[in-house]
Amino acid sequence: EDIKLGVLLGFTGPIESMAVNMGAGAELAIQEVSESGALLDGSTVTPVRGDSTCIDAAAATAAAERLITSDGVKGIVGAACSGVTGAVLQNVARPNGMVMISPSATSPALSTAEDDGLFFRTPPSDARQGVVMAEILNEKGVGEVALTYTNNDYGKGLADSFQAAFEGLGGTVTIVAAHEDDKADYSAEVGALASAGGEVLVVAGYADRGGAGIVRASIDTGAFETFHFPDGMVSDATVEKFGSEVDGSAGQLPGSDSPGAEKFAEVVGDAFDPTSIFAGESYDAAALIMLAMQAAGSSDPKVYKDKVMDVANGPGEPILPGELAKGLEILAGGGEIDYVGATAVEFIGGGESAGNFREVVVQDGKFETVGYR
Amino acid sequence: MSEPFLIGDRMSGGYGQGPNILHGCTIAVDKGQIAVIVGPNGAGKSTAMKAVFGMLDVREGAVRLDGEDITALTPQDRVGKGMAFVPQTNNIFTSMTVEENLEMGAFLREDDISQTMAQVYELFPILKDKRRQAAGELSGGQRQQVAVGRALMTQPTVLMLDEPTAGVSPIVMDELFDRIIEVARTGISILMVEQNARQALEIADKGYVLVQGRNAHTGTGKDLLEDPEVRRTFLGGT
Amino acid sequence: MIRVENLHKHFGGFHACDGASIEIAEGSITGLIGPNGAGKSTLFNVIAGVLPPTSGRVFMGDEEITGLPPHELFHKGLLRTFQIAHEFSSMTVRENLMMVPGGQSGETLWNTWFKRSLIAQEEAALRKKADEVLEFLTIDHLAEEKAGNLSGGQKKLLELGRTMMVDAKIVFLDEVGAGVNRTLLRTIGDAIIRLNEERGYTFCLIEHDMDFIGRLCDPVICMAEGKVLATGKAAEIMQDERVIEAYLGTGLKNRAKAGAAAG
Amino acid sequence: MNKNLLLFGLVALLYIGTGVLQSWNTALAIFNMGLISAIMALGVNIQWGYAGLFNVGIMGFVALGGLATVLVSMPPVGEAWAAGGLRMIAALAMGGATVIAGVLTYKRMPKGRSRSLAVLGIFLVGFILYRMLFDPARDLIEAVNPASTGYLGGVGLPILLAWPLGGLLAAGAAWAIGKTALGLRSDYLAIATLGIAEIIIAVMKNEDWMARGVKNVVGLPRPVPYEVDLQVNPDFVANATWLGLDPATASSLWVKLLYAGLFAVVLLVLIWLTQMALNSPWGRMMRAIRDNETAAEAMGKDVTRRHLQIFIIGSAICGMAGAMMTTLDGQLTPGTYQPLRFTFLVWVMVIVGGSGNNWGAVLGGFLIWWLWIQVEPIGGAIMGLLTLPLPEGSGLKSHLLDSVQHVRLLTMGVVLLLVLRFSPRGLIPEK
Amino acid sequence: MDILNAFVALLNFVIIPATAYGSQLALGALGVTLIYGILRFSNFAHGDTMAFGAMVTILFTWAFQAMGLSISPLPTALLALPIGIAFTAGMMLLTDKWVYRFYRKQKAKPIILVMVSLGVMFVLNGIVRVIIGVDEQQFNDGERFIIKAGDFKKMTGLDEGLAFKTSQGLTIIVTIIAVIALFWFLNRTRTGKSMRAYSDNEDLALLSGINPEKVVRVTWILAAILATTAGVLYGLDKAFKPFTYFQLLLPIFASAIVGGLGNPLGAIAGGYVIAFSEVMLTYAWKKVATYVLPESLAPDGLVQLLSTDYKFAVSFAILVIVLIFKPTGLFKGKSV
Ligand SMILES: Nc1ncnc2c1ncn2[C@@H]1O[C@H](COP(=O)(O)OP(=O)(O)OP(=O)(O)O)[C@@H](O)[C@H]1O
Ligand SMILES: Nc1ncnc2c1ncn2[C@@H]1O[C@H](COP(=O)(O)OP(=O)(O)OP(=O)(O)O)[C@@H](O)[C@H]1O
Ligand SMILES: [Mg+2]
Ligand SMILES: [Mg+2]
Repeated sequence: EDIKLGVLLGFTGPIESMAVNMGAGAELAIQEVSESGALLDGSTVTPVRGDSTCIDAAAATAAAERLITSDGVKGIVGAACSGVTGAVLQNVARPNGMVMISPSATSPALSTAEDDGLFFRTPPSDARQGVVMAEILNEKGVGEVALTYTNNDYGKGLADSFQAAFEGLGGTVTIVAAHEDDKADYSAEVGALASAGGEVLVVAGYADRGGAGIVRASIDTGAFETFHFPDGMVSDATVEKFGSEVDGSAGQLPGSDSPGAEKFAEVVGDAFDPTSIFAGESYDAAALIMLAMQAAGSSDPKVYKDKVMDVANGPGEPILPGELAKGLEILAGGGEIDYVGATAVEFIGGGESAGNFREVVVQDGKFETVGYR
Repeated sequence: MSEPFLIGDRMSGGYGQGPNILHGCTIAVDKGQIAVIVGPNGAGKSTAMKAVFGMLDVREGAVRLDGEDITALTPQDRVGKGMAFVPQTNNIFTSMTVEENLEMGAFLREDDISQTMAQVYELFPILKDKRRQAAGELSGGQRQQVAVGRALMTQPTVLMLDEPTAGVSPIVMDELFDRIIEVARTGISILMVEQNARQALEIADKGYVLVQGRNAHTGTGKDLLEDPEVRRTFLGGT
Repeated sequence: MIRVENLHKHFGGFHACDGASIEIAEGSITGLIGPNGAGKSTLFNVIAGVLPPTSGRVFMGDEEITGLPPHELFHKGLLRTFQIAHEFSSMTVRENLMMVPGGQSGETLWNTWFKRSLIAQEEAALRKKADEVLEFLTIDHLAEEKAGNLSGGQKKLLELGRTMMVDAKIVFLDEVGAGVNRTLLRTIGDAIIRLNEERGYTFCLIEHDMDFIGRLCDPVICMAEGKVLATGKAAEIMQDERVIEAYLGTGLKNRAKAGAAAG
Repeated sequence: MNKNLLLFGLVALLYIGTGVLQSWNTALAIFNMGLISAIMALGVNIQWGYAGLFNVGIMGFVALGGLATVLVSMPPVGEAWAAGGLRMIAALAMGGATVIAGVLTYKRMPKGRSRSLAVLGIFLVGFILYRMLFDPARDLIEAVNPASTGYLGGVGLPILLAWPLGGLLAAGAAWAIGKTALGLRSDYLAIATLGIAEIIIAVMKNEDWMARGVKNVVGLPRPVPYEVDLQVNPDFVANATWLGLDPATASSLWVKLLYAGLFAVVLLVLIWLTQMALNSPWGRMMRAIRDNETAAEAMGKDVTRRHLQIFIIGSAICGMAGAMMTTLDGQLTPGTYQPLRFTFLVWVMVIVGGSGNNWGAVLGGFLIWWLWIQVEPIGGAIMGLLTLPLPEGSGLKSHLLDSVQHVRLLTMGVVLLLVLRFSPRGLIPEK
Repeated sequence: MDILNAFVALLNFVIIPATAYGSQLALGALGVTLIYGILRFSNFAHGDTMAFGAMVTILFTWAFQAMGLSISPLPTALLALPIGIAFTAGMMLLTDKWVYRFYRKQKAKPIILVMVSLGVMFVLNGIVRVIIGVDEQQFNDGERFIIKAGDFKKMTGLDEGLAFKTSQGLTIIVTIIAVIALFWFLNRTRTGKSMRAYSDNEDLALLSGINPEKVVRVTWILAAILATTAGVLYGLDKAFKPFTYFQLLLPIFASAIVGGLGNPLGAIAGGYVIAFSEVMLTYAWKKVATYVLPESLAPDGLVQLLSTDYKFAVSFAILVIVLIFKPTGLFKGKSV
């Protein structure tokens, strides 16, 4: 059988630069499985890309509609961006009984969306990260921060939960300033942030979009020297751009002390940047779909949807990136696996990632892991 | 008799794909002479002028300048050959100043234009006062003066004017006619359409009456003025 | 009928109208002459509500109409034509005329949906009227032509035609004659006189053709440099030294003409 | 007319082809948005084609329509109302009163410095008072379970009511905008409307208390049944099997058909209304105004009022289409409102279809929307063909194939240029 | 001292960034305004033309960097700029030949040309992304700062730093030169006047012997120069990313229009209006107020008129207000 998998990401539009590596990540997993020949008696898997545009719900639903009803995909990696993900889920996936595993839709609102057990996501909800971030800063003894967030569901959700948690711990948020991504200039935001002041600037944005613009302008004008980066900012793009200029800054991103991330980097080689945001999540999303198929012995989404949780969580043999063939074989033999993957996937109720976080600091222009929580 | 300096010979043509407006009409002017075209509204006077200037497809007939067939030339090329034209409408650059309008008239001239400019200002003193003003802000008659001035700046060999005196006051009109005679005396051919037909025919060496795209009457200015039928039907006389 | 009191209109530092006061008597055909740039069109535009005056007041009857927008003036019976023709160029000549009358029931959206037959009736009447006007102006063969394709003079005729579509009280004509064939102009002159006598229209017209002015107008107002220079009967005005100096000139032809018209 | 029928036939073929070659579900999904696009195009055509108003703020009106669906159909959030609802209403009333007082003062007082000062003072004091009431109310409301509510909710009425109300909301906004900005012409009006649309979006994105802002409102009620419900309905399943369809496909086809029916009714009614209006003295008057405002004004037509009228009607239609679209999406996502997609694409529809002609606009809506969706596979196919001669595994080939998504917009551009090349006045030009 | 600190803070966070940003907008708006002024349509492809020009320049900058060419302390990109301009000009002339000329001959309405430029925008958009990708690209080198914030503090002993970047300085200087040059060119030179004449009344321009094709060519070349320069300077100051260049289109148009379309001086005024209104109206005046006011009066809150969420809304609101009082922009622009 030739199984088709939809890769529905924002290839054009605002997150087009992130989507490149996300697509590559998902397709890497697909290729790995396909080449192993271990899936469902030697089935091959082919990716079919669809453009979710990130912002145009109608275009995204149309693309999803095409993937499912015309290309006949058996599962969808996607969508990217919580807004269109919700629309695709309600208008296409649920009616057609299609499994969707999103590698990047982190909005807390999706936790409660009705999904008939079809929707999963590999990154944790932003609500959780906000709490973790507050704890990290609090433990470092930071009492006063300025906060800027990218004005979308990700940024806003994260900012909300962080502010609540941080203030709950006795900290002060001097200012909460939204920024729009990909705009021409961020002087206004930096001006306001600088005026409000704070020991650290928390940048809940993206490394190659508005977040970077804010950091750049902050450093240049001397407004802030230390930053705190949530997952959207912890990527090679940040250190490439700022190097040791942001030494001493810290951050966290989903991840656990499992060797998954390292292994993922190894598997990727230099095909693309393995640390770029949501690339690992995309790999995991694709892998999970195929593993669940194997576990259910069927590529029918209505059947294998119930197996996604099983393969993602223990008990069983931990499976790292590059070991998908091994996982498939164990499953074929009736064994159990605990998929760890690039991002230490662990699903909790509602089909979303439990949220293990890796804490990092910037040293000598590089992100160094300092712990996990 | 040798051929006139400029002749639109048995021209037929119309706008775009539309029907013919001109039906074999002939218009000519000799060196240093003044030819005047008169006729009812919509007769095709302006169309004939445009045909001579190449702004219209001449489907039959030919336009010849100094013996050379220029039917196929673009208006630009005709400007290069020393022809100048003042259209009936849209005949100034409204967003440019009066002085710039005049300068654009002399666009192709390489020599010093200040003297000609001075002459134009002398002819139309009001323009001198308004030379830094945008031409679009002028009164109707003043615009007309700018348009004629612009054409004079060209120092052409043939000057074509479509109703140059429409809307100008009597005093200026007299000046203008005087000036046209003067210009003609320097050897420039003048072809003009006029509704102030009596004055115009008085100074004309040659007159054409066009009706429905055809030559209805042709003769010297005097002949036409004296022709009672022409007087009654076209010149508003009684 | 119309009274303009001490009107000033300044463009930047330039005083296009500089304290002009005129009066147009009901039932008259008043002529307005003056050199180019005297401020005649500006005066018209202020009266017609196109330009706001810098200062001064305009009355229609006893009612002050200073600064009223043109469409309100239209409904008060004040119509005007433009010196530079303002036709609706992408519409046919007939449509140009048919759109003029105000208060057509078909101009209300509701009626266009639910009162089709009423509209059809009105349209038929309008069409007839428009065709009569076109015939009068000798451009009936152009009824279906796009107005933008008319010749310069034909556009002028169309301008005039529009004023004939409704019952006006006062009509301002800004150089209807410029570019119009003199024979036709005579006919237009006759029409103006007829409208004046039969329908009681008041006219105010700007013209540079002294024959025309002399034949139609009484009184004649001469403006210069934004002020009224002289007022009086056509013949008097044309003999007035100041008018001759500023406007008519001493060119033989005009002298002769002015004399002929006066005589 | 024959040529026009042919064109409609060709576009119909595009959709049918999609149905046959891809799937009927895809075709219908595109068709439904095509219907909505056609309505939007109709709204824009009224403004531009009839009156020459260059409105580039369509996005804002569409978004307002979307907002209406939330306000109409979502259940009220009791806790949030209890927390700060009344206070919020007081704040809004305060804001409204300030604006009215300011405008009235401006109109009543004679021109001069004292007027400027008075107006400025009123706005300043009003703004401070407003913020004093508003800020705490907002904080209270937004604090109520921010991850899933944090807003006041709607009034819980059937969502179909949101369509006319969306139109009304857009009409109200258009009235306010028209009153201030319609004095502007051409590109100046364009940028003003564009700016106002951005302001509307900014408000919708940032005022979480109203409709959750960028956090989106999901799970809007529907006017049609849910597919999953149909799939478990034995009658429906029986009917589907009788037709030889599997229940999942049948259910989503059926739902789409129901939507299509609803949308088509709206579109047809609108077409009838607009056609009647256009072919009447009203339409003639609008054309005259578009042609030459000065002359129309001198002929007794109240240009300002007519412009306002048409601006409101066109915007209301766009607002209605926006409400329909949000209903179809099932969620309000303020982040999706981008000028390129919601303003310029609609403009492309109108111009390619033929401005000034309602049928043209409708045709443009269907055609361009189909393209917008289908350029993705088309672009991919083209790229595949182009790279065919390149050696397998060459760097250039893989680079090009990786960039295939960007060929989407490129294809769109090329097709747009081609269509405009062969019918520069639009496919069905104005007569 | 406190006054000085307040002033420096204001300078550092408001005046310098806004001036630089305003200049960037102005430079872009100049191109838009030029095309509008001469060819009479709003060119939506301008943002992507900037991206195209910047892309070519970047590719050559990288080549030069690899070859070791440099003009330190100035960025190498300046060396590659002429090449970028040449390519862009060539591209635009070709576009004109293949696309725009047809509609010009037809005397198509401006709105058609606007839609056509939208089509060109899509195509350029695709080309740029296919060639250089969608990622952000860095290509600046040379000395980044004229004054660094830290150095300034040390030098003056003030609490507040002042930073002035080379790219900011370059942008401001280039913009001023460009505006003056363009203004002079259009109003004083023969070619410039013929271009204005052409835009005013095409038929009459023909009658004056002006060659329309030449006018159009010159216009596109000038637009290419402006677009490429604007694109490169913006990229040097911030970073190059195709999507951002598309987003730039909006503020650029806003600048050109609020200044008055077709007028170079308007473009620069518009750029500053937009930039300053964005930066000033959402600025939190707390810091400045704390310096200036006596301690007892120092504010608790941020003293911010509106939060930065409303940055664009505010700048657009300003724009609308300006237009209400000056319906064709600050400098009496054209309108078709
Ligand atoms: N918008 C404007 N800006 C500046 N000056 C203007 C403007 N409009 C008119 N003027 C000036 O006002 C003066 C009066 O113009 P107006 O059009 O009223 O003259 P007119 O008496 O009608 O002349 P004509 O007989 O030539 O039509 C002219 O000198 C003209 O240059
Ligand atoms: N651009 C055009 N397209 C189509 N027909 C036109 C166009 N311009 C003029 N015509 C028609 O051609 C005929 C002759 O027009 P033309 O302008 O030559 O008249 P004219 O003799 O100059 O009249 P006038 O004295 O009124 O200026 C008219 O019937 C007019 O309707
Ligand atoms: Mg003529
Ligand atoms: Mg006048």
